[in-house]
Amino acid sequence: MSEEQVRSLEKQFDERIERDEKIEPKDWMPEKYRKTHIRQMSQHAHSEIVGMLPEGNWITRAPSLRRKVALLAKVQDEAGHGLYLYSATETLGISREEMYEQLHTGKAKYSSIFNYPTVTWADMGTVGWLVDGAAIINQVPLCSTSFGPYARAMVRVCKEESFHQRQGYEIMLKLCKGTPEQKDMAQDALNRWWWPSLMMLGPTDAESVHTEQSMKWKLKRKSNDELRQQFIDQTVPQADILGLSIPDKDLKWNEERQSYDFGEINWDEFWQVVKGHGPMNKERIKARVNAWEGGEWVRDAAMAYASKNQERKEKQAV
Amino acid sequence: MSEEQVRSLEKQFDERIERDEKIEPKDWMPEKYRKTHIRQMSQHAHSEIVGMLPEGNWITRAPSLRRKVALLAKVQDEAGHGLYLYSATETLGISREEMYEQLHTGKAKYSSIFNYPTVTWADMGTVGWLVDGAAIINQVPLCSTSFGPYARAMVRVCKEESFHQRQGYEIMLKLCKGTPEQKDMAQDALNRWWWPSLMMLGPTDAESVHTEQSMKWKLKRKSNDELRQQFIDQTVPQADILGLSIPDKDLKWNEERQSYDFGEINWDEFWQVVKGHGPMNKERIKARVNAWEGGEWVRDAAMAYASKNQERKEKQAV
Amino acid sequence: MNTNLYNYILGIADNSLILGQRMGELCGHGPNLETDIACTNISLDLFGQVRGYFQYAAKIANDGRTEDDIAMLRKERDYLNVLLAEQPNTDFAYTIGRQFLFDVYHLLFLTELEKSKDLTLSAIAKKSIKEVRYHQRFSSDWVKRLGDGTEESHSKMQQAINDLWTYTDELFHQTEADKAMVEEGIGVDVTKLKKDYYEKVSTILEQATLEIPESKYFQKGGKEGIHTEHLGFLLSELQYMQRAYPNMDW
Amino acid sequence: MNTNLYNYILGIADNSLILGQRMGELCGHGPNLETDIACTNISLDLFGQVRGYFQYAAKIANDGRTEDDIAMLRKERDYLNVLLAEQPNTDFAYTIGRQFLFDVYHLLFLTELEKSKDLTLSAIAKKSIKEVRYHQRFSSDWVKRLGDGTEESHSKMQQAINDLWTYTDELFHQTEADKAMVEEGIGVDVTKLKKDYYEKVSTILEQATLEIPESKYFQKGGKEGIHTEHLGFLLSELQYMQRAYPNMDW
Repeated sequence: MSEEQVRSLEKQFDERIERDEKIEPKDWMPEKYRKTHIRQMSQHAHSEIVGMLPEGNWITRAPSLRRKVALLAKVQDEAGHGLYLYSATETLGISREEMYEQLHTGKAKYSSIFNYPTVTWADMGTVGWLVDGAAIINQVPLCSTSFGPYARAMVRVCKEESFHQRQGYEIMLKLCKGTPEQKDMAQDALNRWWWPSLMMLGPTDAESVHTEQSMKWKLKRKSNDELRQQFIDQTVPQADILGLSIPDKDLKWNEERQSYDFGEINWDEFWQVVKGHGPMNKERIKARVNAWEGGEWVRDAAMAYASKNQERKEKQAV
Repeated sequence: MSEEQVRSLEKQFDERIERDEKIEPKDWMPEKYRKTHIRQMSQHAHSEIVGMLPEGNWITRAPSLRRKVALLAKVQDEAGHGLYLYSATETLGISREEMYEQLHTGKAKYSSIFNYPTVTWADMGTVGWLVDGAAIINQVPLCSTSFGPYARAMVRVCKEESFHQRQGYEIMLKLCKGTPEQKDMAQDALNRWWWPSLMMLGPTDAESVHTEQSMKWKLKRKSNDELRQQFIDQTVPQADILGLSIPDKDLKWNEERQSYDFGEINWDEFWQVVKGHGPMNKERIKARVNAWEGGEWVRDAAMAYASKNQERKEKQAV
Repeated sequence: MNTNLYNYILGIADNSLILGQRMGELCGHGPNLETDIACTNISLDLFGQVRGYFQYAAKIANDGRTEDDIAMLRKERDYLNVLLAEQPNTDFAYTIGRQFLFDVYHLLFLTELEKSKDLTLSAIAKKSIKEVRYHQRFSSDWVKRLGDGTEESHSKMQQAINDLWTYTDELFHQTEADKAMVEEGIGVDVTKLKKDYYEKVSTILEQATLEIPESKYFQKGGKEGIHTEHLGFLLSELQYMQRAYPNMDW
Repeated sequence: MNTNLYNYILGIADNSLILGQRMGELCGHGPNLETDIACTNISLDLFGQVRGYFQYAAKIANDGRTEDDIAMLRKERDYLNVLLAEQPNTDFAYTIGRQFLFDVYHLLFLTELEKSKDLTLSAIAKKSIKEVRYHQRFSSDWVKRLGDGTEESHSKMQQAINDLWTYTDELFHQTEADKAMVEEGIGVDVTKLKKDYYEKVSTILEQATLEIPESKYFQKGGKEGIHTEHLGFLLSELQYMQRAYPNMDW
């Protein structure tokens, strides 16, 4: 293709996006669009899969049958999200195996929040309330992103996520209405998860790359700092209802901005975790690699069986 | 060697045993003596090692620090017994690896009592009280058996075993003086371990093989049934002190015999367990095989290191 | 309270409770995403059934205990599940084998329980049958895939079936509570399921190119609360929160 | 009560408690009989020390709690051991690596603690030093054997050291209780042990032909009761009996 032709295609492509038309897998797309989407969508899928681990950690120890059932259902949903996000990404010409390979070798990232340990039951509350809460803020705009399969996947994901968030908040409510010990547990979990949740919305705008291009492709509608502010403004009143204190002495309502001012985020910690040195990075990847490598013989068996079955059918057909 | 020479050696050998002299590893001995001792001593060593497992099962869950320390010490003693019983057996010209091989493939036996599960803490009491109790009855006569290394090992073993037995009995005492729940736990454990303990003293004399020869070699001083009667007569009054009932409706004092009559033993169960089909046979062997196979790389490393070190020393010496 | 009915319900519910707990352990660690989802789903179904049974048991006991108290605050000797249910997730072949050997029984059992005079049990059974039919399809399919897959998977699947086989006979033992409930037209006569069970299991194993174990020796005890050494560890996790934080709502 | 002293003792004792528990898990499963005995022995020594510390802590708390209550009835967030101690027995190289990285610290620490103004702590330290010297010899020897053994053992040992290294820095963090106790001449200033520690560790690693990890990133949190996900499971076993059968004598 001549350079001119490419430019013309690019122009049409940009216009389609401008008009809010969806890009579908078979449509022509710039290589950079494809790559960016593979990166972001697979990262998103990985986050769902790795995100199963911190919550999976409490399944066997859930304090009541009702909570156990809800937790199982939630983690199962996450696996489901992973599944259709991987499928959506595969439409861009990358296999699930390649994506796993990238995850296992550290080439692909996942949401760094999942590198924190879930140390008490209350963490099941904060993960739902804060982590899913921040995720929704990140994800709702993606329901109208330009790439069709991603947008459609996100519609489904967001619906379930908001259910999960309510479920997490309800765990917190119950704890906060419970014994002093339970309320302490809730406060302690908030103390540990608050700052990582703020970091979840990404580096400050000053340090954020890809933003402009992502805005154009509707992969992003607001800047990280805007999203973070939105999260804080939404979450602080929820904490008030719970009777919990946000662990930030600089947090206060700014009448003029009609928004909360808040303290300095420890970006060193953020980058340390992103670079693979958070409390649970190694464990998370190890768990995924162990599951994958330990399951190889199972997948091999399934393939062998399928091809034997195929042969049998073909023989019968002859 | 001529047949006549052999007969003469055998005669001298029998006379030495008759005179209560100890046979030492370097002494001439009949092949059958060697083989019988290898069989019995390695079986004894295996019993110590496999016997670590049912008690090891409760180390992480011992109810108090004092009990945890005592249990660790006890299991460590058993490992120690295994160690010097293996060493004593090695003097007869078999390697520890060969003995393990026999254990792992089911060629060598171990005391079948260890094929029952330890399901509650009270089992730590009954194992000490009954199982070590029965073991002592089996073993005390061995302190004066004819093969020197075995006899000397048994002196040490018996001393420690009787300490273990007291320790087990003390666990029972504490439970029986405790809450009704604790006393129930003790009674339940007695119910489960009583019959297997009686079986531990071996098949009835009618079905017992090797006995006559073993008597001559002082590997055995009393018949299984005599030992069993001794165990029962000694144990019933101990149960009375605990306030526990022996789970045998036919058990009663026989004034004439000055001994307890007791009910029918379920020998089908005994043979099922001996043949490898007890509740825990597979698990026990699996645990030993896993430890051994999983530890192969460690043992290889130790050997490699030792030979490197040896080479280094030799080089320095040059 | 009707002790026989109470114990009868516990016997049924504990199977689902303990097996559900075992399946829950795997969540996030399956050989691929699809099996991970399926195993979690089985766990979810089983715990759903458990809630139904224990809510009913709590009603019968009528002593202030809740479904959670009954599920999580008994002692190890008071759990009445069959030994099969508590066997560990040694590898995926064991997980599948355990599930398969239980599912076939479970479906036969529920099909009979649906006919119970006890309307609550009948209703739970009716709802559960649909779920368990899916479980059985899943586990049977995987027994076939692994049995008739590669050499390695065949040998692992055979090993698992051989080891787990010893726990199948217990499924058909009758406890005192069983007998009393059969008499009243409430319970299922499990002895009558045995023939169908081994036929169904054998058919699948044959399709999976696996040998049907011939052992005459079986283990039992779970129904009387005498378990393998695995159960205690499972319970220490299951009960942890209820034990460490007693009398609280969650 | 003297809260700082109480917390200070807990910080010391919890290390031995949790590490002792980990070593106890291995009992009967070692790579050979000699190491099995040695690991059990280390566990035994550590629990012996634990008893000394907790009996003293119980005396200071003076609120009716026993050594067992303190050892087994706290919540997960109240255990103050370093993260290193709770790391699992992934394989024998991890077990040895964890032991080695702790032993070197432990010996340096106890040598200083023996000089404490607090005579009880000094006495426990004195008694423990002999034991820990043996532990260090055992673990160092095995680090060398595995590091300088076969290719496989070298790679496993290196992997274990790399993974565990991240938990070493925490050993030298000071808590509030630490600082207060140092001030009073009771506690050990752990920051001063750091240099000797890394020198000693490096010497052994070099002898073991292992590379000294260069990571600048370390994990901490244990001393503030924020643990890895491993601890909760360890505690569910450790506490099981005390939780399930409260207020009983054993």
